[in-house]
Amino acid sequence: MAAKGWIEVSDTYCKGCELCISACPQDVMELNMSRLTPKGYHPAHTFKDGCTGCAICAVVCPDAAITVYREITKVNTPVTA
Amino acid sequence: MAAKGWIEVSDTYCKGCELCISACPQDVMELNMSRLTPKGYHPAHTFKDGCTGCAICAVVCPDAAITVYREITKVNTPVTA
Amino acid sequence: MTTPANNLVYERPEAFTETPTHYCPGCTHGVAHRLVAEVLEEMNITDKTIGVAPVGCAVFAYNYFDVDFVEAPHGRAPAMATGVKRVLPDRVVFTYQGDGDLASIGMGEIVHAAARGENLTVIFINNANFGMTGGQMAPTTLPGMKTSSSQNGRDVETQGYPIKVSEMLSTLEGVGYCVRRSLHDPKNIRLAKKAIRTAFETQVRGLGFSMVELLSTCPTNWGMTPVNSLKFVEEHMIPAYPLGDYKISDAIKQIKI
Amino acid sequence: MTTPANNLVYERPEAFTETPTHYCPGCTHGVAHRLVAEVLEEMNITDKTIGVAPVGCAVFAYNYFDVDFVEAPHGRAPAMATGVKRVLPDRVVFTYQGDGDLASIGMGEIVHAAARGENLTVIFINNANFGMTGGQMAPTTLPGMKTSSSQNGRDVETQGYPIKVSEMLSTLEGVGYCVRRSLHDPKNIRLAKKAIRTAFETQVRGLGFSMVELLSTCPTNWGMTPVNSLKFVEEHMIPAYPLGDYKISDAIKQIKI
Amino acid sequence: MPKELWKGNEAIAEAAVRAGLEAYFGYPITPQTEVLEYLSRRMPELGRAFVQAESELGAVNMVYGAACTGVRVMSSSSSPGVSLMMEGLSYIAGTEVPAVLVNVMRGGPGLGNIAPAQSDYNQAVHGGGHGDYPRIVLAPASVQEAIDLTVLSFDLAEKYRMITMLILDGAIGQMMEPAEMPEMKPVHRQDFDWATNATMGKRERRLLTSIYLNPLDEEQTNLRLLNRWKEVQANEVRYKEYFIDDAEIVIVGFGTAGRVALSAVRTAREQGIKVGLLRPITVSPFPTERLSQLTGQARAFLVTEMNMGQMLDDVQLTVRGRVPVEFYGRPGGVVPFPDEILNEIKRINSAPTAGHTDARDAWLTRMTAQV
Amino acid sequence: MPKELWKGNEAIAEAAVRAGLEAYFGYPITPQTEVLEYLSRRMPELGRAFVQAESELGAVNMVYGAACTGVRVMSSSSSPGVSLMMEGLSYIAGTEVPAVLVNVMRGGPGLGNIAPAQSDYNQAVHGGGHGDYPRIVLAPASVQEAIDLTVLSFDLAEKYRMITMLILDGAIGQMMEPAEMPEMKPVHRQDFDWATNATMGKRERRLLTSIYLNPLDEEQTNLRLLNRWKEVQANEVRYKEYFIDDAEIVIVGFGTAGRVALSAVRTAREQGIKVGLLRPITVSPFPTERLSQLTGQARAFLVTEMNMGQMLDDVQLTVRGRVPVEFYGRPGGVVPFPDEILNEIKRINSAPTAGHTDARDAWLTRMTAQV
Amino acid sequence: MQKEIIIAGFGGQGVLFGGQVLAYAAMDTGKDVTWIPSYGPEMRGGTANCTVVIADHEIGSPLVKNPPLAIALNLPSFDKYESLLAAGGTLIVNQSMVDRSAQRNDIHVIMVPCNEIAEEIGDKKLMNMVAMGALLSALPEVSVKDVEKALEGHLPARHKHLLPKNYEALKRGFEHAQKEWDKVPA
Amino acid sequence: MQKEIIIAGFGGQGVLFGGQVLAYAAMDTGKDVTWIPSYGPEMRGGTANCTVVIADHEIGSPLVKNPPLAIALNLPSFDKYESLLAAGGTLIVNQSMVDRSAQRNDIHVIMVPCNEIAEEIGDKKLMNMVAMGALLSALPEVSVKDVEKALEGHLPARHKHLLPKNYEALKRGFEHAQKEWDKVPA
Ligand SMILES: Cc1ncc(C[n+]2csc(CCOP(=O)(O)OP(=O)(O)O)c2C)c(N)n1
Ligand SMILES: Cc1ncc(C[n+]2csc(CCOP(=O)(O)OP(=O)(O)O)c2C)c(N)n1
Ligand code: SF4
Ligand code: SF4
Ligand code: SF4
Ligand code: SF4
Ligand code: SF4
Ligand code: SF4
Ligand SMILES: [Mg+2]
Ligand SMILES: [Mg+2]
Repeated sequence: MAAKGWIEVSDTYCKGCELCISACPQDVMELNMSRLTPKGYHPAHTFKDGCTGCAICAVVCPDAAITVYREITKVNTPVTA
Repeated sequence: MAAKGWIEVSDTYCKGCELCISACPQDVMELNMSRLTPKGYHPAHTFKDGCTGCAICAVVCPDAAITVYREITKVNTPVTA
Repeated sequence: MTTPANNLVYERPEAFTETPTHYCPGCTHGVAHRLVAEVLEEMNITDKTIGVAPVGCAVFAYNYFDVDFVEAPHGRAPAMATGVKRVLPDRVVFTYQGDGDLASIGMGEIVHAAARGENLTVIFINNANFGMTGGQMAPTTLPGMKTSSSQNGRDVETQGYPIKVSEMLSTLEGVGYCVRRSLHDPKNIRLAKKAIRTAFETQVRGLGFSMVELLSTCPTNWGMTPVNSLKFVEEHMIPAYPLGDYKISDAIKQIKI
Repeated sequence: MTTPANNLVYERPEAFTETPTHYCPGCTHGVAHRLVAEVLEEMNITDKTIGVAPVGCAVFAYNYFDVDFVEAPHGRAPAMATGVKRVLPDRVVFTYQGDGDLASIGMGEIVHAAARGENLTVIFINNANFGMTGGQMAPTTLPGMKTSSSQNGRDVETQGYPIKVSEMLSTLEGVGYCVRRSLHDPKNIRLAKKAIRTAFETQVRGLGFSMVELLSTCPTNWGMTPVNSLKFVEEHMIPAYPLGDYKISDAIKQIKI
Repeated sequence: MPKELWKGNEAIAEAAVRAGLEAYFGYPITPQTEVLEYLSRRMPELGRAFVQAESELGAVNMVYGAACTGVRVMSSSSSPGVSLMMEGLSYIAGTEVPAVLVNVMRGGPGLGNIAPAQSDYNQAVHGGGHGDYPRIVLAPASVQEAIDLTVLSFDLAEKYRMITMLILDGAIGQMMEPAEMPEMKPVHRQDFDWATNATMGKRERRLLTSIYLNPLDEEQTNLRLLNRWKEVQANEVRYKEYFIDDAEIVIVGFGTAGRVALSAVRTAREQGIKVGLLRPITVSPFPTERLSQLTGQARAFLVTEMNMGQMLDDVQLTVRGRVPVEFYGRPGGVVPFPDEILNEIKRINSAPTAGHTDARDAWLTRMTAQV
Repeated sequence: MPKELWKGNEAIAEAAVRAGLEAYFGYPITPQTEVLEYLSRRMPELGRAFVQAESELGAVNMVYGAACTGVRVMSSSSSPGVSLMMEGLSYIAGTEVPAVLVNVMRGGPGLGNIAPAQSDYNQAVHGGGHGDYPRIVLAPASVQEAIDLTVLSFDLAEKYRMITMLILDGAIGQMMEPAEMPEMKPVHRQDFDWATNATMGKRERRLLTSIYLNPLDEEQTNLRLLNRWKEVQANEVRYKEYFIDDAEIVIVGFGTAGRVALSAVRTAREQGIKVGLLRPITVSPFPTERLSQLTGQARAFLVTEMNMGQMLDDVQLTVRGRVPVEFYGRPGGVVPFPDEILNEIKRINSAPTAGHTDARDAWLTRMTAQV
Repeated sequence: MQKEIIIAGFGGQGVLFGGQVLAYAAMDTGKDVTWIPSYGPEMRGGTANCTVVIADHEIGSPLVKNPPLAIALNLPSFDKYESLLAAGGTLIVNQSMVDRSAQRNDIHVIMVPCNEIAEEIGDKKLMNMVAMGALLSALPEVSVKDVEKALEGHLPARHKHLLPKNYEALKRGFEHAQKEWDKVPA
Repeated sequence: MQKEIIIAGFGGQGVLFGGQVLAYAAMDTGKDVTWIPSYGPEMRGGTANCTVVIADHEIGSPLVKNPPLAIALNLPSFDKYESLLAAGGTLIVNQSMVDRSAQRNDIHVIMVPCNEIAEEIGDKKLMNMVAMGALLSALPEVSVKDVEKALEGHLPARHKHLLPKNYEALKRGFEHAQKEWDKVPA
């Protein structure tokens, strides 16, 4: 099963350019037409489940607006230095 | 027999740089140490026979100081256009 | 939503300030900025870096990086960077320049900084036009491309041919590292970042002049959506400006990142 | 000595004025001048030629050719020539520039004239120093070569590497013809003349930017006799600046001279 | 021709075309870019030369080259770009070829901003390039004037073989006003006896250069230029007066600062203050004579500029302490509003100044206190 | 230190080194080249930065970059080269970083010649780059003064965060005179609180820029610079006087023109003429106050320059018509001989002028008649 | 006579063109007029405005600090020009884009739901013409007819087919404003 | 006291260095002094000259139109400075390079066969020092000893071995000039 992830899109930075949306391999993103950022843009958000936390959206975001998280599946894996 | 030629070195232009002298394949040139041009240079001249009129001296002369002539051996050769 | 730190996959680099950029939505100037910030942070050189901003849309670059910055006259960033680096050789100095800045008015300065092998890193944004002044033709504008000063499309007969800057600079011995990358998709963005990293490593190791040319978009002046702009890069810019490594000196080839 | 005209093998070209040059004895600027004059005369274009003189030892070039001449600011001859040629496209316009003029201060102008494919002919005299101002280092000064501003020999680490101008400009699409020749012996002088001829033919036929780089001497500032200067060209300049055809567009390859 | 709404920058471009412009060389810079953009379309359409140069340095030298052939040629830029042209301008002046340059000034120094300013007055009129050389400098205050002066600038440049500069601020470049274009003149290439356009086998060769190795020759050239300048001073002074007849306070201001002052003058007149406006159109040659006359009539002058007092010196040089000269300036890209100037008028009107030695100092003190 | 014979250009170079010059960027041009050549050897020897730039444009921007780090940095050039630096100078001024620039002036305009001239006075003092910005300009008249003012220029530049220019003519650059060098100072990098030398993790980041998008901010910057200039005017005026105490005729001349005038003054004094010399050392700030005082004492001024009357305007601006001002200039690279100035002194002494409105006009008429 | 008008809104709302049409209308009826935009990079994605001055004499300043008339097409413009308007002046506000009412009571604030009206006409872009119509209710020197003629004369050919809708928008804006005026206590 | 001296000749004749030695000698004896060359491209293969001014006060002009003292090492310099010399002045002429005699009789012209004397000493290049010696006969403010010391102090180290010959050249020039002076009618 694919990893489960989630993202946060910052209202301060997002300009609704849609680059993340078109890049997301899981097609789980869209502009949130019901909200406006303080600058007046419709920000991106995930509108359905399926985010894998692959961070591709963050890689393409020109405004470093996205923070990506992933559920930790293996806990307590010892970290080798 | 090699063609017979001769050169004229202009006092107005010659600066005694010796480039012609070192280039002349017949080694017939030298600076004329007994003469000074109006600018104060010893000009080049041919000091002995043997000039073939090959014009190599003129090709290397930086001051376009040399005029080259060659004896015409075949006269009345019809010129084809 | 509680988010244990080790859940974090990606976050805004710390080398960035908190100022939102003034770039148009979707403009890949922002991507280039982010990559530079990530590299500075990863290499742990933020503290000793001095940036040189151009005149162009990136004129305010100095607002976004958490490093000292100076702002050069249009095209003169490489000269200004030379001045900085020569007196502070242990600092990391980079210029960030557009194609009008670097390839038009600043051609003399970039060629000579490269020829001198100045230990600088140049981030060169090729977006095929003068973005800031409203989209005039740049030396890198594609043949036939319409801009506000080539309104019927660039006519190479009267307006000249595009300059392939990376290819040109790579003829210079002082250049250690010179490559062209693109910002049009995630894969290429990752490659671009690696190149930027290598460029800064080149500088840190004193291996000469390094430059990364980045194919970038200008949705506003190209009159396209951001998404279509990326397609334009892929379909039209890359064929004209092939991606690749134009010069990597032997010493730099050894660098493992 | 009576000399029937048909005995004549060589005489001073008519495209020359009667003014003796101000060049130092043995300086091959004079040879380059003579070749240009011969070509103008042979092509019968003296009447419609306009020359653009540089700032450098050739600043007085305008005194020696029997053609209209203008005198450009240091390094700006290609821009000035562009101005002339664009309003008088049926005239023949050439610049005559030294390596300080063309490759140092004038780098921006030459690259862009070439990139635009301006229909101009550039005669580029590479004598590895700034002759006129007393022999300072030029971008073309050889590594290790002593000049008045590289008194311990050019140190490539701090003073940069020589720029190979022909190689560099040949990366530009607008360039039709770009070759390097030398003036150090009769054979090479003849080849140089042929190249100059081809360059002007390129212009006359509207085939784009043409440039002939000529390796030349500066006996005065090199501190050598004229004859030894030629040897220096052969032994040191040519290995650093290989003679050759760097770019000849297909259309130009067809030209038969 | 009927009036049309023209944007200042585009009006200048079209006016130049109609005056017979044969070649334009320029580089984009706000707030001038519309000149270049307009001509990038218009010139090729007419088969005339247009090149977007690699830089202002390239542009000015292309202008120089084309000017040597005797055609009508122009460039345009804004402050930082014009600074890059200084060497070229000095060469053009030294070579005595005619050329037209438009500077749509913006806030400075350095990169500054793109807002309207008049702070390149000194560069245009006094300093600028190296060496002594005169130049004609015209300062339009409206779109119509921009058109008319563009046409005039070519005539003057050719008549006196001299650089003619138009200095305007971004406001005039960007604004639209109703204006009348001159008729389209056919291009008429004059056969100047100095132009290097190739002998074509018909004449002796010509040289155009600014080098005079012998200082005595250079001195002669300098004097020749200055003598020619005297002619310009005698023949070409232009200015416009408003409400001057009975004015006791005379405002001197050019370009936008001048027209803003006009609004203030109107209001002041409504309030019964005898104030008038002298608006120099040629800032070089400066209307010295007229100003000198007014020194007999006015009891105070007020110089208004969008800088820190540049034309001010020229006014003071003329007035020579005979009447108080006051100054009001807004530097850095700020356009004064009429009420600010009105306040100055009132101040001067109600408390006549003792006549400080330095109007700039007094203004600076007031400004510094204020902001 | 004992006196040595120093060539002006080399003396400036060595003086800069001893004042702690950390970086030099320049481009060869006669008659300044010895500065560059000297430093090309000397700076690397000391482990300091030297770059022969690709051009003056490159050089001024390298200076700009180094100046931003807070080190002592300098460039030098001659007239055409300095014209190419105008954009950069305006940026440096707008960024308020200290930098020193030497202009060894030559005959102009254009390529002109390489003979000594003073025709870049206006460029240095008034016009030059775009925008309003003050700058300090020093004019040495001897090799010793060139040394002393070079050292001073770094101090002033740093104190006021301002461009300091030395303007001298080729004669002073090329001549040798006995002079004393200052002690070699160890390089002392000051820790300016504005310098962009990387945070090194110890402080907040810094920006240095000349952009002020909001005109009101730019205006504030302009006013700040002008207020700082007032301090310079109050503290830094320097001049030298000769035979002034009882002088009825006062010559005003700087640099070589000043020292040539001194010879003439000596001879005139021998002939019983009460003439003195005021030689401005800071031409910007100009010794306005002293000159104003002298207006009470002198019955005429004679301005001597190697140009067509540039400082003349500053003198006239100060004298404000209270006493006649006369002018004698030799432009184009001609250095006047003392007897020419002596003749002027005699002319003024014997037939006191009525005080023309324009001294330049009167001079031009005389010169034109003469040659 | 001299009247100054500022039109302000987002870039893309037709602010500059609206001002030009007004300028043309004034010019065509023989008046002197100036139109001046805010310009430069701050326009990028931000707000735009232009100032139109109409007079029957040579116009001095093309800029005005406290205009007697203004159109605010969005909230930031409403915020800015409500405070700058000259006392007694009239501010036309695009009610569709603001969520507050007027704060000053020494000026006339006319609220017009420009977007809604334009959408009713069938072209969202005509919102600027609706506002213009409303403005004319406070600018007797220029009539709706004058502006219609200006549109006819200066609309680019490819947009000529939109003329009727433009007229409609002007009319609807004017009428809406008239009604608002009627509500204003005399 | 102020004395001005011009030294002129071909480039390569040691004109500039000769002037510098004189300047050093004057400086080392506590006088004020200036030395100024002609400079620039016109030097290329052409003539060179320098002006030395010696005074016991701050020197004004470093250039002089009509010098009281001059050395002409070649014919063009003789031509030029014979006419420019101040009346009553002294011109030292390198007789070896001129083929005419003096034309003015209001100046003293001292002919010195500098080349021949230098060649006798064994170094053609010392020709300038021969002329310098001759000049000193007309410049009481600077003695031969002073110049000798200046040479010792300022000749580059690698040339120090030439000092004796330099002294010899100075002496021979001075003596030759003395003899010429004796011929001059009082
Ligand atoms: C000397 C000078 N010339 C022109 C300008 C105007 N100018 C500002 S940015 C720019 C072009 C920017 O284009 P580019 O470098 O490609 O950057 P982009 O905006 O496309 O990122 C120009 C011409 C200027 N500021 N200074
Ligand atoms: C703007 C400017 N900078 C510098 C100079 C001084 N200058 C004159 S010629 C020259 C260099 C000439 O070298 P090059 O072009 O190689 O010609 P060469 O004399 O060697 O033939 C320089 C630096 C100048 N005249 N103008
Ligand atoms: S890429 Fe970034 S800025 Fe663009 S829509 Fe997505 S989150 Fe917003
Ligand atoms: S992390 Fe990956 S899957 Fe999740 S939204 Fe971003 S691109 Fe889509
Ligand atoms: S023509 Fe040939 S053989 Fe005769 S002198 Fe010249 S080089 Fe020698
Ligand atoms: S090459 Fe020419 S200039 Fe040189 S010596 Fe021979 S003839 Fe004379
Ligand atoms: S104008 Fe173009 S390059 Fe500039 S910020 Fe906008 S999209 Fe980016
Ligand atoms: S200095 Fe050099 S390049 Fe110039 S003329 Fe002399 S030898 Fe030739
Ligand atoms: Mg770009
Ligand atoms: Mg060279």
